[in-house]
Amino acid sequence: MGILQRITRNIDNRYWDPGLIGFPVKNSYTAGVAGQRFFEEIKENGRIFGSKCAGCDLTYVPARIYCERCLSGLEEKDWVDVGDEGTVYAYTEVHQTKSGEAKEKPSLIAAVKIADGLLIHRLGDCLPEAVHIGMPVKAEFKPKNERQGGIEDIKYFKPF
Amino acid sequence: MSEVVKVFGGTALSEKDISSGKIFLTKDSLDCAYAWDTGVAINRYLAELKKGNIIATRCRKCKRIVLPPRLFCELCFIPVNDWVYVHDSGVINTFSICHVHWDASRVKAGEDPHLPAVIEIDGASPGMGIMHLLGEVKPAKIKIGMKVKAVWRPEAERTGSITDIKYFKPI
Amino acid sequence: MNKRVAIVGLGHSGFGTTSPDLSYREMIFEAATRCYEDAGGIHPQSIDSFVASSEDFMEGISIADEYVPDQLGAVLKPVHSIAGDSLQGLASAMMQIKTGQQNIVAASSFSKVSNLSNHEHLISYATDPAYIRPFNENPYFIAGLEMNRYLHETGTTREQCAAVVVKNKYNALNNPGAVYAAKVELEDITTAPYLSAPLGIFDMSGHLDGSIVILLASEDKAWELTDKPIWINGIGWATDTPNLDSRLEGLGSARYAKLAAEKAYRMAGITNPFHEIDFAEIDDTFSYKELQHLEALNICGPGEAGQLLELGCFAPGGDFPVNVSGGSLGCGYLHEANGLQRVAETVRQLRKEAGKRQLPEAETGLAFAWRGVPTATGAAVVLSTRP
Amino acid sequence: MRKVAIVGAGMTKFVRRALETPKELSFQATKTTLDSCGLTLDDVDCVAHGTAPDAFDGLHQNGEYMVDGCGGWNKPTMRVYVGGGTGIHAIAHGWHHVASGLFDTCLVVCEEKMSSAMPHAQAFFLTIFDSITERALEPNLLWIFALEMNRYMERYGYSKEDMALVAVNNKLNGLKHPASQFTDQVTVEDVVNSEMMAYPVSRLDVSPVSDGAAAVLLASERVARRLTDKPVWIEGVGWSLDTAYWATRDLYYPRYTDTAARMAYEMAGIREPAKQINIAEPYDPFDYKALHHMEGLQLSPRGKTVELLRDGHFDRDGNLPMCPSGGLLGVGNPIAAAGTMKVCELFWQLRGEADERQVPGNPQLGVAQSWGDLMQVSSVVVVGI
Repeated sequence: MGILQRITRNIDNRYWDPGLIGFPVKNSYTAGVAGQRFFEEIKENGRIFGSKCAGCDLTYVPARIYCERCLSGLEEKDWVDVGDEGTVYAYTEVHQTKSGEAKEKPSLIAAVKIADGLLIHRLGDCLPEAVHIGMPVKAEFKPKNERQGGIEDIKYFKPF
Repeated sequence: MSEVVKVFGGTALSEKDISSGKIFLTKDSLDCAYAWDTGVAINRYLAELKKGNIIATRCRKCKRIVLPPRLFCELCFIPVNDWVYVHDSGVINTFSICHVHWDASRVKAGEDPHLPAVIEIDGASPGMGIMHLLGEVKPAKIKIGMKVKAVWRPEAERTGSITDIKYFKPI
Repeated sequence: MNKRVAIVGLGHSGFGTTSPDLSYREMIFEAATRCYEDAGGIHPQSIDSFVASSEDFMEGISIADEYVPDQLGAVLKPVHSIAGDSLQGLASAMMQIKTGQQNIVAASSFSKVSNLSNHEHLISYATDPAYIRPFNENPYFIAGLEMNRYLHETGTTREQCAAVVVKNKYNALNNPGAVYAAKVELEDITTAPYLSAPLGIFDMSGHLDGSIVILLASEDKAWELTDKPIWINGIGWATDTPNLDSRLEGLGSARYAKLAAEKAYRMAGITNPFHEIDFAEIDDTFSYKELQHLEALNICGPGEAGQLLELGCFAPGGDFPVNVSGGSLGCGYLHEANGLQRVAETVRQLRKEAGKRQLPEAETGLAFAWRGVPTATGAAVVLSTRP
Repeated sequence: MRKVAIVGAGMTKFVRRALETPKELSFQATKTTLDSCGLTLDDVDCVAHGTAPDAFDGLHQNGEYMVDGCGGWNKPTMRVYVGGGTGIHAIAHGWHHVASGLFDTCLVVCEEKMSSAMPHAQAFFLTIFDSITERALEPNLLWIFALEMNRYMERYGYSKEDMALVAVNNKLNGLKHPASQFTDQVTVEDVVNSEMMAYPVSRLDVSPVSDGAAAVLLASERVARRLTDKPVWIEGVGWSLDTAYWATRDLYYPRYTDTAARMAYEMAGIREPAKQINIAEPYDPFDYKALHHMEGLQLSPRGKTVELLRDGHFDRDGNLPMCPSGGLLGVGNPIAAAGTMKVCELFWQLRGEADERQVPGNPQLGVAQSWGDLMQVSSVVVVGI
């Protein structure tokens, strides 16, 4: 044994609760050079953009400012409108909340393949039983006046 | 440098970029709550503070009396089991007069500044300090080397915490 | 290659779902004491360097590195932290010895996850703030997506995944330190509520508190410290893309595991791991991960792991025993200490110190760890009784 | 011991608030580094990266998040961490990768984006203190530095004006750095009269919060000789972590810097550092810290450092130029990136590529040092040509 004493009675147990200022971490994130423009296109024009690395022949969705495989910079000329349609690449029905409790109504989350990218988003207007890998889906945008410049400007993807 | 590195990345944003709402921001906070196991040594340290005592441990090999108490000597690397009461007085090793709160907000005019100090506790080995606050003293009068004594909260208000000592005041 | 490196000491402490009787410092001191005694009673002053593996928020300390030295006996010594799985920490320790600057290095890691109230929020903070977090979902949905894709790509079934849980929890019954040991049936797992379908709540390993310290030494020092050194013959670690949006290839297969293992095998001179390695302790944070990892580690072909499991190939008496200790599903998940947990169990088998679960033929073993969602980083190590 | 060289270096501008995400900042520094030595990602064997507290970037497992920007796709990647000391320690960490014989080339990338912290990066520092015995006092980061600075000044009878001179010098050097976030020169009076934060620390004694990234590429001797005729060799690395019970140490002298420096000097075969070393880049998040560290680095006799400073000993054209880059005070302090920036500076200085900032006299040997945790850790790297 490494140490000579132990706590042996529950009544002696003590944990320290740091109270209100326990772990005060709050952040405000920019979307980045690519994200700023990507969300602007969704917000203003309802268009989804990818960026294409000619060398690797890959179109990233969402668009980026660099290719992760070869680290080439992807510039304005490399941005491509990839349309608002894709296919379900993988999906899951989430039964627990972020706090680990059972949800009243499970939510459907999918990785939607558009060009060479996977947009992670909700599925809507469809029954969980009907979802399958390879299912064509289309982005349902929020009305323009409700868009704020973020991934949630797309309401969900729905089958078509 | 100029021959090979000509361009430096990094797009600086101004306060106006942010306040105008032109830049999209996502906000989030980490909703993690913690309940730390105090363990044997700190458990006893806190329990003794509640009684109005400061307790330390002594290593049988190097004879150091250390604060906060621990169940092992980090230098000799052996278990420690010799508990020693030390005094609630000591000497200021160093201090500061701090005009900002923990969250970086400014101490307002009329409010007292925070007076943190490292206090070498009497009865512990030389140099064995703890961080605490000073009180009942004009900031300009604080000196390194000054003798100080703990001012305890009334017994009924103590919870078994380092804050059971309100602060140290000069004697 | 420079010097050969061996594991010469091993110690642990804790290993409970909670550990209120000790602070994390006291727990690590206990593990370190055991480790140093295991290496012939070495004093930490004689250890050249120390590596800890931790990640800030787990302990609720913003610079967790600060609190490493004292309980390891490492005050004013070279100490650094690897913000990664502890198997990467082990690799860092090994590299230090191979440079020739150090001869004896300790690697440590611990988990006090019981002190954290809502682990999911923390995992969520590891996901992309702009593209993932706004959905405000339980972050284990990523495991749900992976499992869905894995089953689709390989034809592996839900039941085969559940069989991993049944096997590992049963194996754990022979491991006195395994708190999630149980004798369960497939139905117990498959009929349990979903966490994120197809992933059920029992497909995920439970949290564990504990601390592990492992001591490494160069060849000449190793023989001074122990008469049963376990040699690190190959080590490798790798990261697939961290971006979910470009993880097309990696979503259904554990590419990080493939890359890490290739490196480790190459260093160890292994060309046919199934035949040249006797057993493995590999990451089973989620049930499907054990199967996915076996395929990526080239123990079997894509889509074969589930069937081989059903044939008993990975059972303690099978051709290639996997997670005889019970794995994370049977022992509990130690977070960043997971890798050292896998290494410790492999070392015990190789030293023939595994008690009731001792395998008769254990000369070369494989340990593999993954960092969990949302990461795509894994590390593999080939350990052997022969250098 | 296998010889390892720095063959390329790059960084971003250090700015108050960047539009870029942490990955994008990492990408910009990494790409610049690769371009500077004409390599592509295919030439890179592994990535050793660093970033300081996760809280600033606001990402748990931040090393995983940013790693594609560091060139880590499908490569061995490992994030090292010693708090504020990470930026220089990452060089030692990268050295382990190459000197061990496991890899021939290693990208070392450090990044920090402090601006995402709300309401202010300072608030997160509450959580670096002991969870139970210190945090209840509601401390902030300035406390410990103020306590250390006060102790140091008291011990040797230094004044606030003495300390301010470091801020003035470094900021003056920094004006010549193209990546610096400052444009204004300051005087000793400006520093001394700036807003009092925590006596004796005033606002201008402190380096600012910044966003940025910096990177270097390490290569084994064989690869380095092929790539460049001006490799900068890593001659020595050392690091040391002192006890977490910080109030039990006397803060006037940085023991951790002392032990780390001796370890690095021993490896480099340096017996008389103050005579042999031509450029020093000590860690200077606060002005007093540069002097404190010069003593720990054995580059200045204890208690005589201000005298030497006033004599111009540490000026760019002095005997031992100190922080010719401008340091954290003069360029900016994106924590981990700031340390790596110092090594980039030595790389450029020793190759004679530092433009306006160039130290005269063909410097041969430089030392960079960083510091972090609870005033507790130092990492030291000695480089030479």
